Amino acid sequence: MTDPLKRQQTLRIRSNIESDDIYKAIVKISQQDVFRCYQCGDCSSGCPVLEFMDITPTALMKLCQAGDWETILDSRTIFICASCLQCSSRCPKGIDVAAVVEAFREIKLRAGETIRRVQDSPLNRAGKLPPIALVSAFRKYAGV
Amino acid sequence: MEILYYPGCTLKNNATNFEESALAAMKHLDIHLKELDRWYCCGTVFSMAQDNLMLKFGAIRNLIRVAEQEQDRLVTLCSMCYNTLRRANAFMRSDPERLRKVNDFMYLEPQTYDGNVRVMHLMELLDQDYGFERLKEKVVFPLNGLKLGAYYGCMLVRPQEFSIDANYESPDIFERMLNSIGAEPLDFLYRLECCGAYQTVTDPEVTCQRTYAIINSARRVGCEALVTSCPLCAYNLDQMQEETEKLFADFESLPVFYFSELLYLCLTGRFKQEWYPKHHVDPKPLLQEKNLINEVVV
Amino acid sequence: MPFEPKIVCFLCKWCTYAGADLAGTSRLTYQPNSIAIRLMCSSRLDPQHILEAFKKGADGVFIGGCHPGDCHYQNGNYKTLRRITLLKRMLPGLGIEPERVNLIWISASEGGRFAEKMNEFTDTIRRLGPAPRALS
Amino acid sequence: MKKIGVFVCHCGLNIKETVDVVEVARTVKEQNKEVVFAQDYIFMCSDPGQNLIKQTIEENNLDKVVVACCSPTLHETTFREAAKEAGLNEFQLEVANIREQCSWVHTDKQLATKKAIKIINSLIEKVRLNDSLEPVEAPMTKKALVIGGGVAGIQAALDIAEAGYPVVLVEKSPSIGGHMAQLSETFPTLDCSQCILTPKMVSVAKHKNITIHANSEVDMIDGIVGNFKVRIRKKAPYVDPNMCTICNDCAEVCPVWVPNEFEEGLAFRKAIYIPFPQAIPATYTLDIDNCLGLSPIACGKCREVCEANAINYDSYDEIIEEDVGAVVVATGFDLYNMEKMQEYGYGKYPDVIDGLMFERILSATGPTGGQVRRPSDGKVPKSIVFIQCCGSRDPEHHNSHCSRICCMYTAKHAKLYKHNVHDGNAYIFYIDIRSGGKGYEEFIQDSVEKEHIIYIRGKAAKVFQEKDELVVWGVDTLTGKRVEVRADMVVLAMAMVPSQGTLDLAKKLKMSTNEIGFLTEAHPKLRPVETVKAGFFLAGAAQGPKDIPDTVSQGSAAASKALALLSSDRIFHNPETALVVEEYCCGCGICVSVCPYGARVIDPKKKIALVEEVLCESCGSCIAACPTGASQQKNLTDSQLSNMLNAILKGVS
Repeated sequence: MTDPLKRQQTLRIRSNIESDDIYKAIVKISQQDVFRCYQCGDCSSGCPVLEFMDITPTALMKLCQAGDWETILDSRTIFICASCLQCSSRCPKGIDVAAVVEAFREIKLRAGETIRRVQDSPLNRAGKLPPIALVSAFRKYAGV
Repeated sequence: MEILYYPGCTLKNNATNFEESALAAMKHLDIHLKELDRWYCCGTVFSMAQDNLMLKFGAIRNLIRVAEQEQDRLVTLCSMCYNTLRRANAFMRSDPERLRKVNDFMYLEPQTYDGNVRVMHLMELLDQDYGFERLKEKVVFPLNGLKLGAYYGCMLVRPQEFSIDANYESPDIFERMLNSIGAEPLDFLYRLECCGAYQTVTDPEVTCQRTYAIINSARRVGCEALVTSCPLCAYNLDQMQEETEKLFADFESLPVFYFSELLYLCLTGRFKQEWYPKHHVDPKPLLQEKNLINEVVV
Repeated sequence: MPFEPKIVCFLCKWCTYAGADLAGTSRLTYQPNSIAIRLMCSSRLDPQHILEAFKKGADGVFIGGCHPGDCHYQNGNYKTLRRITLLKRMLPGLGIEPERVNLIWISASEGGRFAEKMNEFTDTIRRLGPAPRALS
Repeated sequence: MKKIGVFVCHCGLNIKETVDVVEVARTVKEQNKEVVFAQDYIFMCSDPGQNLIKQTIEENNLDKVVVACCSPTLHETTFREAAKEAGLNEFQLEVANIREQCSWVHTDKQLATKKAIKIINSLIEKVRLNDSLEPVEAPMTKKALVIGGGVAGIQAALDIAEAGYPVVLVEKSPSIGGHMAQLSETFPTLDCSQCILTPKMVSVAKHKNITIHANSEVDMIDGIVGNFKVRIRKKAPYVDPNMCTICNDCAEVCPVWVPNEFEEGLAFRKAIYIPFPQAIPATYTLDIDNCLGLSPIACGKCREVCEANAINYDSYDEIIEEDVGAVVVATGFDLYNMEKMQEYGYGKYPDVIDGLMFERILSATGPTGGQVRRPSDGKVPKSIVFIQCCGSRDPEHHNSHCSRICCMYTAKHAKLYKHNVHDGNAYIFYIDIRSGGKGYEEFIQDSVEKEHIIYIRGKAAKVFQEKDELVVWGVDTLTGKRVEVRADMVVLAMAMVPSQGTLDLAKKLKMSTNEIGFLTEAHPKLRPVETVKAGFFLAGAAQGPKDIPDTVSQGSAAASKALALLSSDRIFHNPETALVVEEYCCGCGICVSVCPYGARVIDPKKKIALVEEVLCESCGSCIAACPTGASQQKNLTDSQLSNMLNAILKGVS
């Protein structure tokens, strides 16, 4: 999935994005207009878990405008987002960035794919996790 | 004053100290928190998928329980429950068609849901209904000299329209409460920053890194303990210190309290024995050092 | 023959008439049932002309003025609003549905809005059918 | 019987395609016995088209003409001029709009043709009862009012005065000069702002054609273009500028210290003060809001020490009335309130400041004497973070517009800082760099190449103070990496918003503004300094964010527009005013109460309402309000409207 040589890839730019199925799904699930984004970077600069992401939220919005779904759906970013809503509360254009990220996560989960398995959690095996963590993780990673 | 109260899952097992201390402290203030009948899971996180109503039903059913008891307010202790219930309520209210669909689906419920329940956090109730001034008068054992970091996390202040403080970028409700019980709240860099939340399940290193940063920033300004109102934050900030120590050699631990424990402490001068084991970092030395426990050893 | 609404428009020169011109310049289309009379300001319109229009066979009267606060004559549109509100209260007594009189704010830059509102109003009148001729 | 001629334009294919022009001309003639001539032509507005009108008028002795063509806003004047040349009164020609409101918006040729006929018929009915009118004439008051004494107002006032016309310059604060007087050096040439501005200020003070009213505000402007009546409220002048010798004795004894507005609160002044040494008018101002009291019991120290006897406590607010012909509005900008940027901690941290405060810190005459020192402890900052777009480009929380000058002045700030503190580090958080002016792009590139200023592309998230350091969080979106800078000082490039004075004036004078309050020009491209209010011109940042070169250009542009107006001896006015049919008027005075211009008055002798034609703007409000029908509008009487309705609704019931 991640290129071990870390080469830069070519951006996929889809034409007629309005008629693209994934684009429509993103709009339907998130109810957000990704074309409002003007790439100011405020979402990334406030993001508490940016260091763990492979693409920044700002880049994600750009990829969204281009229609490069493959890169987004393969990214770690969509599962690293902790929905703290810092990006959504600061976005100067009022885009709920976290909802857009959630939409991609939903698309993956609804297709039955997930890269994380809650039951494999090292802490869960130790029986320490509080229900609040488990339920949240199930909802975010298994879509239940 | 009697008001309906929603405990939520974690207060009934990992965070019993949170619930017990809150109920006991409120009793001292003549506030009776009446547990909601037949409550169940609120869903913990509010799903932002706008096209899937199913994910909000958990929260809605709880709100129907409130309406059933002819009440229009519901108090929560847990920040996450507060956020999820309040947002689910607003989500439904904002669209009559959505409301109709939900009621249609839940036709077996004895009552239709109209979206008129006000979800409040206990801190809001104390501020708006009870008043921190009045709380201050009730304090018998003020927590003088205790330097605390009020950790809001995310769910009390975001999204901005559901923030418990209108000033969501620099709220002060938590600090005002700590002030009224005699403690000294200190402003620290990470007080509004996420703890990593549910990342702790699959990516504990994320939360460890957050815990490291949050606790260090609090230490840097001189905090002697952190205070929180969310059992998930408490888990990540307190229990996860064990893992954090393994990852960061220079990490120094810091006790973490639920705000209700401190309320109980200032009203009674006591900290119940059974709450200590619920803490990973033992708060006892700190409380003793500050002379805050007035326990009579029998 | 199917019913074709007859609509008279009274448009203020500065905003709505210019907006109607813009609808033309932008080549938007709307139904050809209306004919406009250009006024300096919507406040020139005496309610008696509205009644007269109905008397003479109009099925609907469309009045266009500047948005609140934008009146070229400071507050003419507010005067119009008051006059039309009173007139509308009177209309049922004369057997005329108040919906047949439509006062709307359209600025010089809202060509699209003009075409849209004109079509909406024409459809409303089409649905209501011919105006009763109680006045004639 | 009147003779009416009708001309139907094809407008190439624009009308002809959808409207059967031949059929229209034929039918119109058939339906109206007064129409003695009706013809279609390919382009009425062309020279041959206009000649056709002129010829026909002369040959057929036409009394009245209707031209069916495009919207009257486009060619009404053209055709009326043509009619005038043929000896017809211009008001005997009307334009029927069969293009914008017929051929262009409909597709069915039959229906469009029918509609065109009705439109023309309605205008025939109107023109039938039109009177021949002559424009209302009034003399021109050859004097201008300039509101606002910043560089825009200064430039406009000087240009008008140089052309030989008297100018009244009204300034709200004690001195002219505006924000430009506060600046240290100006981009991209880095010349000292005060050095280039003060000579201009002195010229204003010395100019025989300019009267300055400082500490004054415009209360009201009545009247119309060419003849405005202005009411100016001048705050009580406790110090006589002619007697004051600017010795500073009064300020020395004054016991009151308050933050100095000119220094953006970074320094203090007394309650009797001169805002800055080069202030114009060169005199002290007594700040009555902060003065301990004017009676000798309360204080009275300043009057005691004033050897020139310039201080007079028995002074009151004055109302000054002026008659002017044109008005230039140059009320300028303010910086957006930083307290609204909670995440950047303004108000909480003394070392988070805005651009104007930093200008004062950089200024040689500023509170630190040109040494860059931070406000909290006077320490020389070893690193400064500059954050651009604070409050700009953020429609969700603040303002949607780009403030235009921040990219440039931030680069300037960083440069000047590096010149001042050689081993200092400057970091600029930016979203985009907008450097479109002459020499601007070179200036920005130079700041990176020569000064090694670090540009970080991304909006900063948060500023937080830890001990005596400010932590700034951000991201560099170009590398995708998180950024954390620890700095000694943070300078926020706050948005430029209309000044409070601009907002107040717009409200008082009913000038149109955009949603945030910048004054609106008559046309964004072709009439950039005019407004829809005839006789009002705009200059400077009150119209939108601008840098100094643009502000000065606009000041000159507004002056030239005002001069064009002032240079005519008489002003002509639309004669389609209200009129009174005296025998119907009962003198109830309703017309007087609805008229927004004071053009309707009751004749005390006849006890009936009159029309002051010079003041009447022809809105027609009073006509609709008249209960007896005594008030009428010239060339749009109730009978004309009634006949037009007949024409439109003919054959319906």
